[in-house]
Amino acid sequence: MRARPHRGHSLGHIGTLDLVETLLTVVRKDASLRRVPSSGERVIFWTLPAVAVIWLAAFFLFPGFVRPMSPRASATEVATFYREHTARIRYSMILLNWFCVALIPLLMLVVERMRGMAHRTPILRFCVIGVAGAAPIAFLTTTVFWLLAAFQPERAPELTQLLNDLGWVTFTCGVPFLVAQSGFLALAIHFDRQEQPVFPRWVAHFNLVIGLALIPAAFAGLTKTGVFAWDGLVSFWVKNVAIAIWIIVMSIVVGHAVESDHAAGAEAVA
Amino acid sequence: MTRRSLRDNPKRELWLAWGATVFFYNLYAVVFFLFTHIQPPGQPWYSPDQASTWFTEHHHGLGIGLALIFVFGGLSATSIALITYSIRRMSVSRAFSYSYLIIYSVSAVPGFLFICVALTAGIMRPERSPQLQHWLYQLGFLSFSGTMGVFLIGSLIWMCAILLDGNRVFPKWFGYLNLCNALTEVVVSPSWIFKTGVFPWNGLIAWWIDVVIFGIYTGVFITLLRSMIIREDFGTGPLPAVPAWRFWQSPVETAP
Amino acid sequence: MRRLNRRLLAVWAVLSAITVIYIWIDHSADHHGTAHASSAVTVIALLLAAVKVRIIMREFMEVRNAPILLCRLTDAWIAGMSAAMIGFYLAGRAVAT
Amino acid sequence: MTVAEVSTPPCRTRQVPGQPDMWFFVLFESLIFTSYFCVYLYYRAQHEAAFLAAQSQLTLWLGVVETIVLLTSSWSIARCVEQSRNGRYDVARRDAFLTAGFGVIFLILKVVEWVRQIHLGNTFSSGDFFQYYFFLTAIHLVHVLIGFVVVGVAIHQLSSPRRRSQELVETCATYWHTVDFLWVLIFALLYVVR
Repeated sequence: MRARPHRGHSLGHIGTLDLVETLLTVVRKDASLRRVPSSGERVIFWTLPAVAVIWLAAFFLFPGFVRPMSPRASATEVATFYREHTARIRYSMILLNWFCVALIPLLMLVVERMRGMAHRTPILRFCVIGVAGAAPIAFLTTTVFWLLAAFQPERAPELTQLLNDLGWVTFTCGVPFLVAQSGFLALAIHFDRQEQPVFPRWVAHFNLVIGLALIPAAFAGLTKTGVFAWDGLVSFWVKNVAIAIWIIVMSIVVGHAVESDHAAGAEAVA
Repeated sequence: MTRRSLRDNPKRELWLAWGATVFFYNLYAVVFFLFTHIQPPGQPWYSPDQASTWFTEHHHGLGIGLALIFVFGGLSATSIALITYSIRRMSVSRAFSYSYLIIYSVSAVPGFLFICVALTAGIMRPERSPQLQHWLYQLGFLSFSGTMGVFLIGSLIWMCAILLDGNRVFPKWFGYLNLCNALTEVVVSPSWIFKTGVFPWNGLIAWWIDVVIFGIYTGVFITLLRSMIIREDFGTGPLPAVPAWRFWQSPVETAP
Repeated sequence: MRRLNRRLLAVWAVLSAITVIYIWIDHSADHHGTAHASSAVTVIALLLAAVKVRIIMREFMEVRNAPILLCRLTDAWIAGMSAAMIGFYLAGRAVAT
Repeated sequence: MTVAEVSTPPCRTRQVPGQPDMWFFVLFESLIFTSYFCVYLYYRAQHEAAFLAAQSQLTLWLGVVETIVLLTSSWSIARCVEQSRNGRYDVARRDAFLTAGFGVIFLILKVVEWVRQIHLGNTFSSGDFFQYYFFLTAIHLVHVLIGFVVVGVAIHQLSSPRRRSQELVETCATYWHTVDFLWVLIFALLYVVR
């Protein structure tokens, strides 16, 4: 093993090394070119469609989402559900466990755009960073609860029901960070008063609406029936559709901003 | 104040964050003491049946109070952001401010999300077996009182920044008060071990004395952040000293 | 400067001597080798500790050269601490009986 | 500054030793400790027999030795302040190292004492008295550990002519003395009080 030459033991390896060297010479060629602020952001941005596809797939793969599981189900029903759908629950949740934090790069693109806003202080940027990590971590906790329930579906039905409850409560009620995030963004865009604002003004109002749409889900613990229950119209459909719309719309808005920044950056270099 | 004065005020972002901080801590106190009766805490030595009864007795207060935390909990980020800003204004490396920001934003999940989730799950099914209700009860209180390291290290980072700072953003005595606050996180640790006496999660030493110190600490830092915003000149050098008479002046100033 | 060092030495000697007195108190409080609760011992021990704290503050911590305000404040603090401790001890005894 | 103070001709102006801010810490921290002590005394007075029985397992002379070791370390840092004020920084630095050395001896004695008690079957969770004993000694030992950092700051200050802030050295000394006098109180409360 030790005697093996450093280069050339596999074709793929040579290819990688060559690519790195080419990239290095490109960077070295222009010594004045230190760091373009928006460099590489397009790469981050174009991961988003892939992430969206995985999320959608996981969403439909999890049998508890398409027809949301009822909080009124008895312990035995819940246990039966986990026994019957063990595989689908496991694979969908493993997918979501992998990719739930993939929202953070999108949020960081937003945070980088906020640098260009006509603000006096970075306070609102810090606010968004402060909540950006917590929402995906809350979702991560959810997947852990559901995976735990599916890990041993033959355990006492009451325990499976408990883990299922914990998962659903975390999933449904765990909106505080998303609500605050929308609020901070709405405020930030509202304060961005300049000739060429970073984001169009309607994005502020859009964020406000999304934030308000998420709020009712926080009350899902109060009832097991009706629109506010975790399988209800407001707490499940309105909330999750709002999150989906937010991700899509903000991706498009940020995508535009990244493109124009990139064009401006290329112009400056030329 | 008029609409115009707020819009032109260069410190409006700071004042909004400060106002949100005040709102958040007041809401926290109201929810925990008045609505949910999470404070004063339930007894750590409760039997499963007693824990189960505790959930049914506090059903409505817990439901509404915890829902309010689920709605507004994210506002905790405003105080974190403001403190991060204050550390950035100091003459120390930005590593301090970013460490503080990350540590405290991580703290949100174990610090208040766990107790809200556990107790909400508890009130949703009063008919659940008392053994499981008991487990939820303990998960709630222990995760709330027993989330220690993030606040310990966070306070120490803020302390170091204040003591090393040459821009007199905060008085040095507040740096030492951070040490007192950090030590309360050491003192609360026996709550993982005891169910009775003065050291459990509702104990006189492990809980109540710490709550008083934390209350003083919070009141002091909110006041000092206010004074920092008043003195802020958006420069990089030392912050101007605050004359005593201006300290209590109306927070909104005209733009320079 | 030599004088000052000697003063610190004297302070240290006095403090150590008071510490050793505790052994004597402890021995004389025992009745034939068994320990008994005694308010007198408790109060004396606390007062001696307060005296030691005051000496440490005055001499080691140089409060005697500090502004009068700090002198008064530390004295008041020590008095308050001792009063609170003795008070809580006696209150506890009163509740117990 | 009061009128009476100005009128007395002092040999040198009266100054707060170290940062006045450190005195805030001293007073606040002693207030917190007083609250622990009061809780301890209050409960102790109600269960005297049990407390006395447990207390009799402590070794008084070990506590006395620990106290004297800590007093000696305090004496060293007091000398250090004096020497540093007179510009004899090398001696001052040696005294600061002595302080830390006595601190280490205290630490070792404390750990030896804990191990002895644990071998006797007295742990943090066995009985009321040993709860307080381990809590108070442990939280005090945390202060001693912080004290090592503080003395380190003093040594760092004294080491280079570019630093040598007398105010900082005095601040550090004030902290160390606080650790000392808190132990004096804890010693009386745990070993002697009946």
